[in-house]
Amino acid sequence: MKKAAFILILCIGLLLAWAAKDFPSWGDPQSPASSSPVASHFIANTGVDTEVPNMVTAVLADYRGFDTMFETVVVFIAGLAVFSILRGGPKNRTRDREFVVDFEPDLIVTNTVRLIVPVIQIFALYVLAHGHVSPGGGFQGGVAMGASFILIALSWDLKTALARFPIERCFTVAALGIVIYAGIGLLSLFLGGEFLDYAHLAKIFPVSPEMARYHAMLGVEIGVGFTVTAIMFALYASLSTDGRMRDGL
Amino acid sequence: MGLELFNTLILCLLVVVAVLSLWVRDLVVSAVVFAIYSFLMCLLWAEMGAVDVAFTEATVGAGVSTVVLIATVFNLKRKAKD
Amino acid sequence: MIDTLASAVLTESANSPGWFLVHAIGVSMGIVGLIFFLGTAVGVVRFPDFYTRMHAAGKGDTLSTMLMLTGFGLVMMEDFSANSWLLLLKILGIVLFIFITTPTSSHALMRAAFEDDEMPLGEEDLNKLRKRRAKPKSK
Amino acid sequence: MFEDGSIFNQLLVERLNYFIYVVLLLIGLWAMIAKNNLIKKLIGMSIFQTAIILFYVSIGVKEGATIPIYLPEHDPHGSHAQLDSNQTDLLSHGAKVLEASAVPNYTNPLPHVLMLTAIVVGVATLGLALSVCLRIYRGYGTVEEDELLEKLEREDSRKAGGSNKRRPRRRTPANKGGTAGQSKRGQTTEKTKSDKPTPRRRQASKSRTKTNGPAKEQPKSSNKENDKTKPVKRRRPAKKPKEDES
Repeated sequence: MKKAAFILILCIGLLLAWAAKDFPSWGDPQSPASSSPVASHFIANTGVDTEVPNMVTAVLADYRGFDTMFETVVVFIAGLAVFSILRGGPKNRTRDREFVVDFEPDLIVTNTVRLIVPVIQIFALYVLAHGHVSPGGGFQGGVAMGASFILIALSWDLKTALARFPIERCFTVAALGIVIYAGIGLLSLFLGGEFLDYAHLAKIFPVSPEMARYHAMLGVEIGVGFTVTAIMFALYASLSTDGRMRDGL
Repeated sequence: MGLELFNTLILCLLVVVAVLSLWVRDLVVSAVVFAIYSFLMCLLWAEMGAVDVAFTEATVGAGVSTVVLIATVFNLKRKAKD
Repeated sequence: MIDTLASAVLTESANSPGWFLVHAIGVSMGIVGLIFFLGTAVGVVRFPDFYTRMHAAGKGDTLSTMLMLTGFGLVMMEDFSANSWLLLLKILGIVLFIFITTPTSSHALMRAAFEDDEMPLGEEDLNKLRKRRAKPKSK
Repeated sequence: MFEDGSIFNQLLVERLNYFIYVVLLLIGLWAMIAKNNLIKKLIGMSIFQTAIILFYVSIGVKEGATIPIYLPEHDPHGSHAQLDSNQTDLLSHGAKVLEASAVPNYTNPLPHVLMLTAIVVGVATLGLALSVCLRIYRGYGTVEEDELLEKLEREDSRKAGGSNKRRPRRRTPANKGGTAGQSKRGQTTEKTKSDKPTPRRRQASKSRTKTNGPAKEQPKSSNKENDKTKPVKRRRPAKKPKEDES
């Protein structure tokens, strides 16, 4: 088995290296991917269309908004699947754990966490809201926000973190994020445009169509942030307790 | 030239770390080495100009996925056979 | 390599001679931080047991990271405009964050080892270790 | 060896990113095929994924280009320029499309966008795969592939062929407990007493030998004789859990 795998991989490697010889050399501005009209259009027109300086955010939330919406749905469904896979099954689990965690929360660690968790959460909100002009956005801010709850669970106990953010509320918040995202898309659909065509939101808000796209992107990122926050914490809570939601790491 | 040297160094280190994370028998060590791998990837992308991807990798790859891996190994056997 | 670095700093700060001192302090802080970091790395490899290793890692890591970041902030200062001050403030925020979190993480690691009944090496263990290390050399 | 046009120059100097992408992809693929442990396979899957992301991001790099965020002089919104100095005319003049000569100054943002979502979806799928691993471990007690295949084969042969020994016997106590009703806990009848403890004792002994095997936990496993009732982990709840963030 291993020998067969090795030979197979050697063959694939030779093929791929042979193909890699024909790639454009590294950093070539005239390579097909870089000189394609789509990428050039994004670079040239993002500022005029949406007034967002960060092109990645603009392409992510506006031009390719449909893609991002269903990526968010994928994250949501994955979290839901992890929860429901681990929840059921035989009630008597005889397998013992390898690790025995046997001490109470440490004073120094809990006090430090008490100090830095608000900072982390404010930073996560900053990353989410400032993603238009600097690196960042819904995914990064959401993951940082979820990490703050994971930090609470690691330093105290899973019960403490679940008291703040119960697992049912996790999925409510995650679904709420998708509803926000799809709701903004549907709103622009009802206002006469197409789905996720934010420029038509200018008909009900007192801004120009470009600024309407700018602010709708912020709303969309907030939806993504909700979903990712909740799902990251739900992933951790499910996996660390084997679905029992107690006796966690 | 300086950046190219940096690039080359990180790329060579990436292969070493990837092999190491599969070589180690202890799964916790494997997860931690995988976090190092993710962090090197994050450096590489920051150097290539993909700042958003670097940020995402720093939060997701080096942060959450390590925690998730260790939380899973916590419920499994720690030693792997190979 | 240090020559090129110093010459780069010199040529850059020749345009604004008042900043030479600040840049020199920044670069020297960075170099001192790198030396401390080298000490950390050597200590982690060379020390015999977990506690001494964590001692090297925790102290050197905190100090060298703080020194390097502060030096970086000083080098990046170009004038007294709002942008420069903002950048310095952000870097000092990171320094403060590291100053709080790194000792805590090394404390948590130490405590986990202590709860796991990891014992520090005593005098006899060290002697044994020395003997075991000396043997292959004599052969 | 490294002169222009040779294969070494083409692969290892000019296209080192692509070469390393191939190497990482092969490492990941090899781990997915040949590694025995399922967690190792998943780490290999993640390496495979990052290799593909490396390929995509390497495509978008341009020599001498900056990150895909508008420089202040190109920024139509002017938020950066406003901080820099007090030129307010940037705000007043109308937005205009970036001219074609300035386009190569920026890295291609399209691969970044594709890969940014791929990373987050990657961690979600990694979590899903890990949960399946946990479920496998709960059912079969192992995540090693060869042991798993062995157990599956044994179960298949038992299910298909002759002696249906273990599964029915394991199931009968539960059925009897269900049908015989409430006498399960109070007075144990003769049948259940003879029938019931056997599987449970066997399971308990199996688990005990398994956990005491690694011999690292010898001091702690002394009180594991009655761990049916006690949870494995005893960690006191936090002192004041409510006061933290208020």
